[in-house]
Amino acid sequence: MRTYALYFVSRLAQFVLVVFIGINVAYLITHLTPIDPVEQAISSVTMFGQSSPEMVEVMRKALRELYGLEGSAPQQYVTFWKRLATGDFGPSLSAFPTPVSTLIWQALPWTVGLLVCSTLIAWMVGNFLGGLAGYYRRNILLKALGIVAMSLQPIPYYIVAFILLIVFGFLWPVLPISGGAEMNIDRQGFAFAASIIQHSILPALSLVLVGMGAWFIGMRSLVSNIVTEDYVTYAELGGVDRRRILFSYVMRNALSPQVTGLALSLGAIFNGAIITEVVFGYPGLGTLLVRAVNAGDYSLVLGITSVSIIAVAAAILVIDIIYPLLDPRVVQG
Amino acid sequence: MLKIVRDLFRYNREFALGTILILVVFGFAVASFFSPYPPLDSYVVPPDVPPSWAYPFGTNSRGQDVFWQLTLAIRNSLLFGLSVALMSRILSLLIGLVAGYAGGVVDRVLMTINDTFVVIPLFPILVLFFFMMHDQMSWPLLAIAMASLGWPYDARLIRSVALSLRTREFTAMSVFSGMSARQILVEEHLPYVLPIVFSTTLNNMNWSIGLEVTLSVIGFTNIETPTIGTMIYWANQHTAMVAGVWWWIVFPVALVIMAFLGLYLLSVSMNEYIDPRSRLMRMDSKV
Amino acid sequence: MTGANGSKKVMLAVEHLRAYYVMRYFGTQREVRAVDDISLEVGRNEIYGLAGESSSGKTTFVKTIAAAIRPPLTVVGGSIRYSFLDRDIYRLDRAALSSIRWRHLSYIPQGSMNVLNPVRRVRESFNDFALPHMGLPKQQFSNAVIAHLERLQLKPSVLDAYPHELSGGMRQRVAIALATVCRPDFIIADEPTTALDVVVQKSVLELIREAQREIGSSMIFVTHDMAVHANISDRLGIMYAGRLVEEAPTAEVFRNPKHPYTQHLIASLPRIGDNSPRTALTGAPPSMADPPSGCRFHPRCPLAMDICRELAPEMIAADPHHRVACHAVNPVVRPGGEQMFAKNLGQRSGLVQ
Amino acid sequence: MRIMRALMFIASAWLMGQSALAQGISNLPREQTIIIENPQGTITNPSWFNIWMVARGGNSTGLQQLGMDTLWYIDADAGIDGVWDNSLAADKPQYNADFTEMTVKLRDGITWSDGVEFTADDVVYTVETQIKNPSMIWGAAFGASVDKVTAPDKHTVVFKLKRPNSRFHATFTVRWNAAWIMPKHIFEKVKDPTKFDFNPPVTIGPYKLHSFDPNGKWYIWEKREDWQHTSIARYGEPGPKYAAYIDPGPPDKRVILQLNHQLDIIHDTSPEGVFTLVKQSPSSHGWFKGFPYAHPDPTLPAVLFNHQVKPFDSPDVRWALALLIDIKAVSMASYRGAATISAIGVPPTGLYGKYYFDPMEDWLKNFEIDTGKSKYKPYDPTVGQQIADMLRPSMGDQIPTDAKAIANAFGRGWWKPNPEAAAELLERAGFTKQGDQWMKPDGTRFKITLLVEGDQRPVMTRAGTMIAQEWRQFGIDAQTQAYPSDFFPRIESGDYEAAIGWSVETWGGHPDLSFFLDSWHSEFLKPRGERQPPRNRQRWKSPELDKIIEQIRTIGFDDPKGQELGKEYIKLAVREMPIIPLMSYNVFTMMDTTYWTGYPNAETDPYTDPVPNWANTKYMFVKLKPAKRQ
Repeated sequence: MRTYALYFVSRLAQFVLVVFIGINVAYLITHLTPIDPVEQAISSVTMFGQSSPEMVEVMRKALRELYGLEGSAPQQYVTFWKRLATGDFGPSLSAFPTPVSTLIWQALPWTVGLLVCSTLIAWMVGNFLGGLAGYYRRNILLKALGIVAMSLQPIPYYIVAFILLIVFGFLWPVLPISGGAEMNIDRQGFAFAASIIQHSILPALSLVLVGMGAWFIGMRSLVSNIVTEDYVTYAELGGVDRRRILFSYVMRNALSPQVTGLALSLGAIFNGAIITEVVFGYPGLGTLLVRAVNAGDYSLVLGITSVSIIAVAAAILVIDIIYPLLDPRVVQG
Repeated sequence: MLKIVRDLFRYNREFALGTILILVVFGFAVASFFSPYPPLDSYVVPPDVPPSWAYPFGTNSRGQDVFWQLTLAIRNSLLFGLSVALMSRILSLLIGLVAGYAGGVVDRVLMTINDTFVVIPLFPILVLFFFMMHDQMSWPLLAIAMASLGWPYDARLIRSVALSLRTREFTAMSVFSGMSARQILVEEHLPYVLPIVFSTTLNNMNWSIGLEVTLSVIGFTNIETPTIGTMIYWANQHTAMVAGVWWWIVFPVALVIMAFLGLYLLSVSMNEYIDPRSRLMRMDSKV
Repeated sequence: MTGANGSKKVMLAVEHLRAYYVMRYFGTQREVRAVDDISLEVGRNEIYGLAGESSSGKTTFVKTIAAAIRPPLTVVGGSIRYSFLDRDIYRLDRAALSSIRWRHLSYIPQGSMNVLNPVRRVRESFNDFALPHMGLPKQQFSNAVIAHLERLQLKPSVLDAYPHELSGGMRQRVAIALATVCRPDFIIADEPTTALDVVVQKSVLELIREAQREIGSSMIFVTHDMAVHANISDRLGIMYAGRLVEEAPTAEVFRNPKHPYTQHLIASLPRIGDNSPRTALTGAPPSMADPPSGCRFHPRCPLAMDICRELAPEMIAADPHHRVACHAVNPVVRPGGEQMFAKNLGQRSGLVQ
Repeated sequence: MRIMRALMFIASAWLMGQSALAQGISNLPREQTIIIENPQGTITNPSWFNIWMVARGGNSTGLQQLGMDTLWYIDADAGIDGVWDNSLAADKPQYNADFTEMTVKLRDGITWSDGVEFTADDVVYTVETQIKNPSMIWGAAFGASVDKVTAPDKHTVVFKLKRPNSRFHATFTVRWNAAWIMPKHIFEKVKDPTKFDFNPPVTIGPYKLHSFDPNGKWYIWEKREDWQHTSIARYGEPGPKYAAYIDPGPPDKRVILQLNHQLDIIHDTSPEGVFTLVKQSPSSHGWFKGFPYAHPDPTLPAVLFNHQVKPFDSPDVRWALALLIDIKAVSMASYRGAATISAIGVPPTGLYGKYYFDPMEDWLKNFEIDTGKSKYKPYDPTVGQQIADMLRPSMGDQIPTDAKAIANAFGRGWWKPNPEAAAELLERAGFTKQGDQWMKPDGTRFKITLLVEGDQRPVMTRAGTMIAQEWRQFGIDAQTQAYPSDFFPRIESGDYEAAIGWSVETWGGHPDLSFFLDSWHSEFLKPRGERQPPRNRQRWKSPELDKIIEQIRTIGFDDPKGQELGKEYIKLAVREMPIIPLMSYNVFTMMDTTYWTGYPNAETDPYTDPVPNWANTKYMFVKLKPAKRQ
């Protein structure tokens, strides 16, 4: 138990460190931007409508006050961390005075839903098929699958998403290519769920296709190594049921590195989700981020970046913490 | 050396296919030097002409020859990938070797930083970077930014090799013979990790080209430099797909997929050559 | 070929077994002749020891007779007959093989960390290995396992441990218990004591002996350690470079080794009160991918003759229970009619006092 | 087996998609619903309806088109009943003699969507509240000009102004938008009107909010049962029972949606997308039935120069750069020919052909530039005709042949490319040519960085790319640079040399130019390094111009002298070339007649600007009729 506590503490320290460094990088970069949200706001008014020069001056002063952009740089930094400690990122500048956290909460369920489902599907299906392919190396179907996985694996999310968009949105337009659910649908009940699933097929598929390839290949090579391990040979000599060997001996042992792999690649998977959202106009953090960047809303940009860093780091922390259940050796090592 | 390449080519299908793909892609890049048109000019040929003998890949809605535009784009993309890969290799080599050789506190500190970089989601950071730089966002700057984010995975790999080298006898010998740490790292350890560096270079190129395409397509790079990403960007701006100018999209996408596949296959076969264990696996499957 | 223990019932008869590693890579085909023309028999209730340096082909031989043959290992020729089988074991299909395992043929592995699934508790290993073969309801099976463990003086609590929580000796004992719980007819023990320290080794050996006597099974016991063989084996076969070079009852081998290689092995054993320097063999064991012509020992043999380079010697029974493959021991009739005898071998080689 | 089941699941999901069709609206009768693109895209702050706060929520989500109303509207095109429309006001504004007081009579019988009557108090409240809160959109404008606002009776409002202002009513006159009237009975209940989200909005327009997407992708409005108590009722009942303003995604997705008849009005897309629509969907049409389809908005995209950066302070240099532009190539590159070109400083849209272009034509033909070495007449009146001729082989019947139709669609003349004259002008400005390259008077290379907006405004970006290319071919080191998100603030900060943007916007239907011109007075000019208030983005300083502006200030809005002064401005701008006018801002608004008919069009019924983010599009709703369904 003491060893587990030690392990837990070291993981927690890593989590805190990652979050701290990450958010500081994000803070630094957002505060170096030349974009002035006040000018952005004024520009949005004067772009179409009337604009007397005197009025702009007055408005500029008023907005500066309203946005609370006064104060020295160190003061602002301290305020930021104080606020953050209470889960507050301050008001959004492009959607003033709505708090950034409100906007993020609106978008987060979509991203998390899409991400969790597609990551789990990709991970499970990829590992399962990869495990089979590593164990039954001569199966033609699995070999073919390996070639497909190998060709998909190096292609970036964007290209895969883009091809899916063209194929299923344009050449054979059978799937929705934007939005998270049908418009004006009753936001409860089966129809709503079905609509969400239907709208998430393409974004999820692009994530699954790319992700699955990597898991497939990783698992296949892991399994081909594990097959030569003594305990597998021994189990075979022991006439242990072949399915039992495959699942309880081979796959079960290959799983632990794949779980570690999952933790390590969560950041990359998150990138993929953002890109996919942008391509499919999915209402999540990714589209929110792009809009925030284009609106020069740096408090929103900073909020989204911080949340994504915290979310990814937290997911990794959770995986690390439950990892000893999968592989009892970890805590001792 | 030549024999190895020949044998690889003959008996390793991945290597053969990868080489062919990369040669094709590379051929395109080289062809860009013979382009009859200035790269930035538009309306030099009639717009929207489908592929024909005169314009093998057709012309786009900006009045550019897709073939020649593509040669330039792939050259820039490859160059971009290569510079990111080279710069990040230097970082990962430095950090990996030092961490592995020094061990102890240095190792722990470096690896903690390393692991932090592994888990930070890069895409928002790169978008932030664009947010900061905006119109000063140029090709070399993006390359530097990506290089400074693209090293940690491979630094860890190199460290693990360096760690094993440290315990080997020749390291102890070198220490006794009075070589400095720098000398040992450069003269003794570097040659061992170079093959790994080579194969990770290929993977890193894939990674950086892919990210560049993605950033460009969303408009978060300098759209003036022709790359595969900006080509797709401009095609999207002209709604090429719905306008039926499919050749403006299909050819760049196909070529960049060839590049991705080629680089990937080469790195896989390279790994196999380096790591006898996976070579053994192959024997396994062949018999 | 006549069995060495012709009077007893033969449990395992191996004839002219050849098992090679066949590899094709980068266009060249390579063969490693790990087991090259081996014949031997093991009788009921007998412990047959197999000795030899590492990479002499012992492990490959064991894998082959245990039918743990996976590419690139290939049986090129010969036969392996068990008394409980009507054909060569390596010709059985998976299901048939599975049905004889543990009931008839079981295996004690080399005692390394990795023989038990690291992520499963010991109890689950017993369930996986033995439960399907015992044909008992779960509760009865569990009782049987506990009874068996107690017989071998193991605490039933090991069942709830993970392998990494057990010491090396304990893991080995568990492996022995696991291999014997179904009371198999034939046990293959592959270096079961090698990884253990001497004190533990002794008790583990006793345990094996105990278990073997208790269930009355036959056993092939493989180790490079001659001292262990002296303790446990009834009969001993010596392997060198993929071939059997000598075979005799253990005492006979130690008392009267005939093959120069065996003589070297025996001579290099430490003896109390003997401080004379040990002579080492010159050269290294041969590569089995490219073995020496003729007798594979000839490059290192102090008695090497011309014929040794040309012709591989056959296993010939010099005594009724003692077979040797050496031109120096067994004269060869050449086409020219010349006979050669090795006289006063011991004195000439200076190996045996 | 599991794989098979998964495959079957995916297949069935596809079928589901096929039956439901992509991007549908559920629970609404499609034939009673019009679906319109909201060009603001996804609204970051969807539940914010307080349109009086700066840049908070969406405004072209239907809110300002269907939910808001104010005193007057000026149409960018012909208007249903003339260009001017008294909306909430019963009559035109009444000024006193020295323009220090404006009296407004309001309509009777108008109610808010919650049944409360609209009165003069609402107007007074609107002005007073915003003066108190200068961070509200019109707060500063009211604060600067209004001394006092009173309501002598329920239907009269009197504004006392701080100083003479003959254009004060413009604040309440919709051109795209204007100061919207606030519901006093709602806002007076909240503590801080700047923090009030106004959700759900109480509307005074003919529609009320039905529902909206918490993620900001769509808004659905429903026709008020008491629509007769709104100002538009004078023209009849609005056709659609429901109006959905949606974010359809990037240009190609918009085209796909309209091809599937799931988007009745596209706000804007690429020229290529429009060609596809026209080819594949007989029910889709634009403002012009044929080429160039697009609606010319009364905005004048131009090459803007920063006059505070050398050498762009020199009219010679600016004229030289203008003479290097082949407008035909620019028209092709940007709009694929579907541009309406303009040589002078007003957009060639609405009724401006009649007001300015036709009367100026002779003057332009005779206009001469003197390079010091020789004299040229740079105006080529046939350029519009040439563009039409150029397009005719590929577009055939789509291209009009009638000279007047061509002038309306493609514009009239422009400056003939004249590298010789350009060289002479540059030489006079002290430039020299070394080899292929032009050198500035200080001996360094003549470099121009032309700022463009990138994918925020692709067509303009394409124009800029072409112009830079033409300059390059002449030996000037010109490059475009995309700056997508912060474009106009950057230009107003003065941190640019040249840009493709605009500083001229007009009423479209009304000849008065003060809408943009007043802000060009040098009294508002900021020194270099300080932020220039809109719209003198080129920082042009001209005493002659100041005189014209001052004269305009003293005459009434409808005074015919205004048009004469406007022509004076145009002549001055031609001589000085402060910006190089290019074309009108053509918006490819495409309308699908599958469910609705009665959209405005250039040829037969130009009653309003169809570009759907214009608040003026509310007039379209009373003209829309359900299509006869086969």
